[in-house]
Amino acid sequence: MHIPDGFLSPSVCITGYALTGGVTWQCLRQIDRDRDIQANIPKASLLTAAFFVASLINIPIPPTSIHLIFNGLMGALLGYYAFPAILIGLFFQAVMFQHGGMSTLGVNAIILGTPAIAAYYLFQQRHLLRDKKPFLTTILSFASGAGALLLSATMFAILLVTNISPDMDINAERTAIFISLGGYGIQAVIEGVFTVMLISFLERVKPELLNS
Amino acid sequence: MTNLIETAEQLSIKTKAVSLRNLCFSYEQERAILTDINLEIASGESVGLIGANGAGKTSLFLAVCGILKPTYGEIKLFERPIQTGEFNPEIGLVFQNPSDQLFCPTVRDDIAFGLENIGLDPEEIKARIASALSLTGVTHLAERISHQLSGGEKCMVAIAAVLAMLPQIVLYDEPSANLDMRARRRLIKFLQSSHETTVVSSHDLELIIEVCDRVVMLNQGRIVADGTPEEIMSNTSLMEANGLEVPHSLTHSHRR
Amino acid sequence: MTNLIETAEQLSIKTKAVSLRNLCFSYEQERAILTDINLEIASGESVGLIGANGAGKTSLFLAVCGILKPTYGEIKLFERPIQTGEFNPEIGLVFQNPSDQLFCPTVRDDIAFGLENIGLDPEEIKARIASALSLTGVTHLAERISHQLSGGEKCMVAIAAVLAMLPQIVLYDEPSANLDMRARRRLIKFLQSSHETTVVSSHDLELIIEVCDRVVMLNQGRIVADGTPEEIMSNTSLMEANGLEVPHSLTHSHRR
Amino acid sequence: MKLILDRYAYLDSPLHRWQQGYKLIGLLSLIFAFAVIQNIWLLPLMVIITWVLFSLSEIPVGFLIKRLRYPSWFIFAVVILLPLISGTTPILQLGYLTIKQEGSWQAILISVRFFCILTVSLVLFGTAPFLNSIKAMRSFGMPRVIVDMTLLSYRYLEELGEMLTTMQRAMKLRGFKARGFNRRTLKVFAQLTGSILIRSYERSSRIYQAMILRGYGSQISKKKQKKIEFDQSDRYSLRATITVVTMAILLIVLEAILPSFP
Ligand SMILES: Nc1ncnc2c1ncn2[C@@H]1O[C@H](COP(=O)(O)OP(=O)(O)OP(=O)(O)O)[C@@H](O)[C@H]1O
Ligand SMILES: Nc1ncnc2c1ncn2[C@@H]1O[C@H](COP(=O)(O)OP(=O)(O)OP(=O)(O)O)[C@@H](O)[C@H]1O
Ligand SMILES: [Mg+2]
Ligand SMILES: [Mg+2]
Repeated sequence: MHIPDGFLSPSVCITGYALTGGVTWQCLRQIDRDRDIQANIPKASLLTAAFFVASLINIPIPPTSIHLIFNGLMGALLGYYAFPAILIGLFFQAVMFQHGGMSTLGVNAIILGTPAIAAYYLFQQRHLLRDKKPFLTTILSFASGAGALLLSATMFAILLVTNISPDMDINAERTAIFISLGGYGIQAVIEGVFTVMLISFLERVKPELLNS
Repeated sequence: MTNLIETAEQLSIKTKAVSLRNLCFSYEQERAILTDINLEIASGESVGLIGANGAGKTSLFLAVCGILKPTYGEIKLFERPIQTGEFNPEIGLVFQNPSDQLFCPTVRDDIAFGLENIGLDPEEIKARIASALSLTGVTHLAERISHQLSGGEKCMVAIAAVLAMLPQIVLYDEPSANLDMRARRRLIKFLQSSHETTVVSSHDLELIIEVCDRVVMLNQGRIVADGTPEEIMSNTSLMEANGLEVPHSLTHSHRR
Repeated sequence: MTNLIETAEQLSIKTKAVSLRNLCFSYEQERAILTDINLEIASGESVGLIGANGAGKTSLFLAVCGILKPTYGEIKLFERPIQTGEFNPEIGLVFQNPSDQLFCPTVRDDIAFGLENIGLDPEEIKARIASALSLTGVTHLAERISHQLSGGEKCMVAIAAVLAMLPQIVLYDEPSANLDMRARRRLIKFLQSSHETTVVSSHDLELIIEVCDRVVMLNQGRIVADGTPEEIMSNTSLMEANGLEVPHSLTHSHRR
Repeated sequence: MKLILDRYAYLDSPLHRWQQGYKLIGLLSLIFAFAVIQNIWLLPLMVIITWVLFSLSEIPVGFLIKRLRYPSWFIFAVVILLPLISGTTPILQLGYLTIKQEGSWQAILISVRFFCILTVSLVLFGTAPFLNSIKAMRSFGMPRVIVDMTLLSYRYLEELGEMLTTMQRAMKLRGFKARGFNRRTLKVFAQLTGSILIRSYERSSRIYQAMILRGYGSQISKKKQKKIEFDQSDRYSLRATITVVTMAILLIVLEAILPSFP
């Protein structure tokens, strides 16, 4: 779900960079308030690297296989650090694997990063209830994982289809968006289920990782 | 199941458990990591593999297991060529760092992992877990979270997980690194009593002396010596030429 | 700068480099990890710290450096109480796994990291890097990428990064784990020639015998013995009671 | 995992001699100029500039092709549809399918832009050690937190990649094979990912301790911001940058004044 170079008009690319700058600045302000910023930078960096590596895992879905995006999960685990983490991850991907591109880095960061922040707010809600926590956590994990992906997919599809060609008619655009969202719907479910499984694993083995 | 294995064991008294012929390997085209390795290991033998860092011990193990594809030569286990990239049930590998091998929440899940992969039924799985745990002496850890175990405990659990698959050949890659003496002593006892064909790679030469009845020395991807532990390890010039030192237990008994 | 250190060194001939009084520590309220540790180390001494896995060696080191806050007791370095959670320039710690300590991309960046943090000017930084590299014998690695070094090289670079800060006390946490013999021998040579007050924790008792002139034995967070290496390590009953073994170099010379 | 990006970073070509900070300014502005282009007439010019830069860099063509292979699939999948669904002027009728003119031009435009930008990016990041690129970004006033995080995560990428490879090997050696897609497969992958996250997290706390012990976060280090200055004396890099930026501006101007085609 990375828009490659060459697809978007320069105004969209520049808007993407501007928005990314703004969101990053906001996140950094939040991070600066963090009491443990010194300790959290190594933690966020290592987890950024870990997520990058984990996104290389091939999940087989015959006849093909998919890579997971993990932006909801990153939001849930990293909070405000998730946005810079995603920005850095995208930069690595663009430079090392030619996924996405340098001109579209800003746009891609918005597509994947803002849903991560939304997932963070959502996942925080699990502190609402005292009891019935496991159930609530399951629901929220699923919603964070699947929701973030759907949100990203929607932005991705709309941006791509509306920008690709000035001569396409509205109906064709609408069809194209819905078709691609259908495909991403399946991935969203997988991503949601995966997030549930992973959060429950972490909760069992290393709960500290979730409470920060 | 058990019958089958016993037959295999009886058979294997005559058979070669591992036979490598002209094995060559390199990661990329560049530099050869393993060069023309010829090695035969009889069933039931216990072989130590020694050599400096980067000599190619781990790479050799991975090739024998079928993980790395040799660039040349052939690898046979019990006279059958191995299937590269596939699971070869005859052989098991205990990794250098046990954490690489433990990824399920509890010890029990971890041991069950391999058994579920080969599609055993729950009863059989339960029985195998119990016997692997008791064999390695860690029955009391069954319900613990693997990640939170101490180094020595992790090591024994990793071994249990491999043994539960009932391999006939087990490769141990530096099993005693980071163990304290008590855990190391337990490991030595365990290795001495185990019946499988074993190959142990280690920098801990004292451990090799206690566990193995044959030593193979590797240097820059070539076998440079092969013989009994005493013969090879007390040969000062050979050891030093290959970046090793004669272990204390041998220097003293020879000097005086 | 250099003058100051020399004065300190001259002074410290009489002073205690480390003094721990009634030190207690536990991670959470639960279990005590260190209990009532009393220890004095004179400046220039070289002390070995031994004990089974989980005895509390690493925790003790982290407490002495000011990373972990003791639950009770006091820690003084050169008669001054340390500042917990802050940087204490008198002391440096070489971690068990050098990769944890080489977090900058290249060797040079890594050694510069600490020097930049204490606000030295670029000229001084350059000079210190050069001298730390040559002291540890790894000048040729300066521009290499830390990740691509071999185990032994990483170990020496990690030491160089700590020494560049000119600590008067250096703690080494299992420096020889995972080294092959050649690298280990180089490390021993280096430790024998170093002038700082050193404390070495290790399971490698032969290394302790060669490097240290005093040994402190830890068991379940308590000091159970303190003396010369020969005295302590050849005491079979003491060693075995604490989960250790008499090293080969001592058994043989005593038995015969 | 091998991040072979830096493989040709140590050659000695005109592009390697160009200081990375200056090069970033120059080639990034060129990339943006390329993104601006809508006019078909300018495409040959774009290709020529790209080709000159690439051949000056002395990076082997095979390396470029290998790196183009994967993203090209995505481009291909999208672009192949454009002539069919976009535009009004039919140029060819193939049974039910009508190839339309506007869509076809659009497809060519997108593919060429994509190819040129990608090649220039490869030249930009392939002709210097990746570290220099990150460090150069610091000199553009990138926030400290971001630069620190980038450096630190870059440092551990390959180590964590090896961790993943080793763990996947261990799984395979115990008979794990992702046969089809089911609950168990997904759970195993979740546990694998979780284990990597936990191990990285624990590692980060040791790294943090090591950093504190070398004065990280102490009062002095907070005050002092390290800056890499541009080496003013490097006339060559300066000239190269001015040339390329001028080219970029020229392209944008041409785009604005040339009549559009068709
Ligand atoms: N994935 C890889 N890609 C390229 N080269 C590798 C890779 N893994 C190992 N090597 C190289 O192969 C050689 C042999 O490595 P190997 O790990 O087999 O040695 P070893 O004998 O197990 O060493 P150690 O005692 O340190 O475990 C080394 O020179 C190493 O640098
Ligand atoms: N972060 C932590 N939280 C809770 N307990 C811990 C933590 N780190 C260590 N411990 C516990 O503290 C005890 C002492 O650990 P420590 O690492 O100091 O031992 P050690 O002597 O260094 O052992 P080793 O030889 O394995 O390095 C152990 O029982 C360990 O389980
Ligand atoms: Mg190895
Ligand atoms: Mg320790």
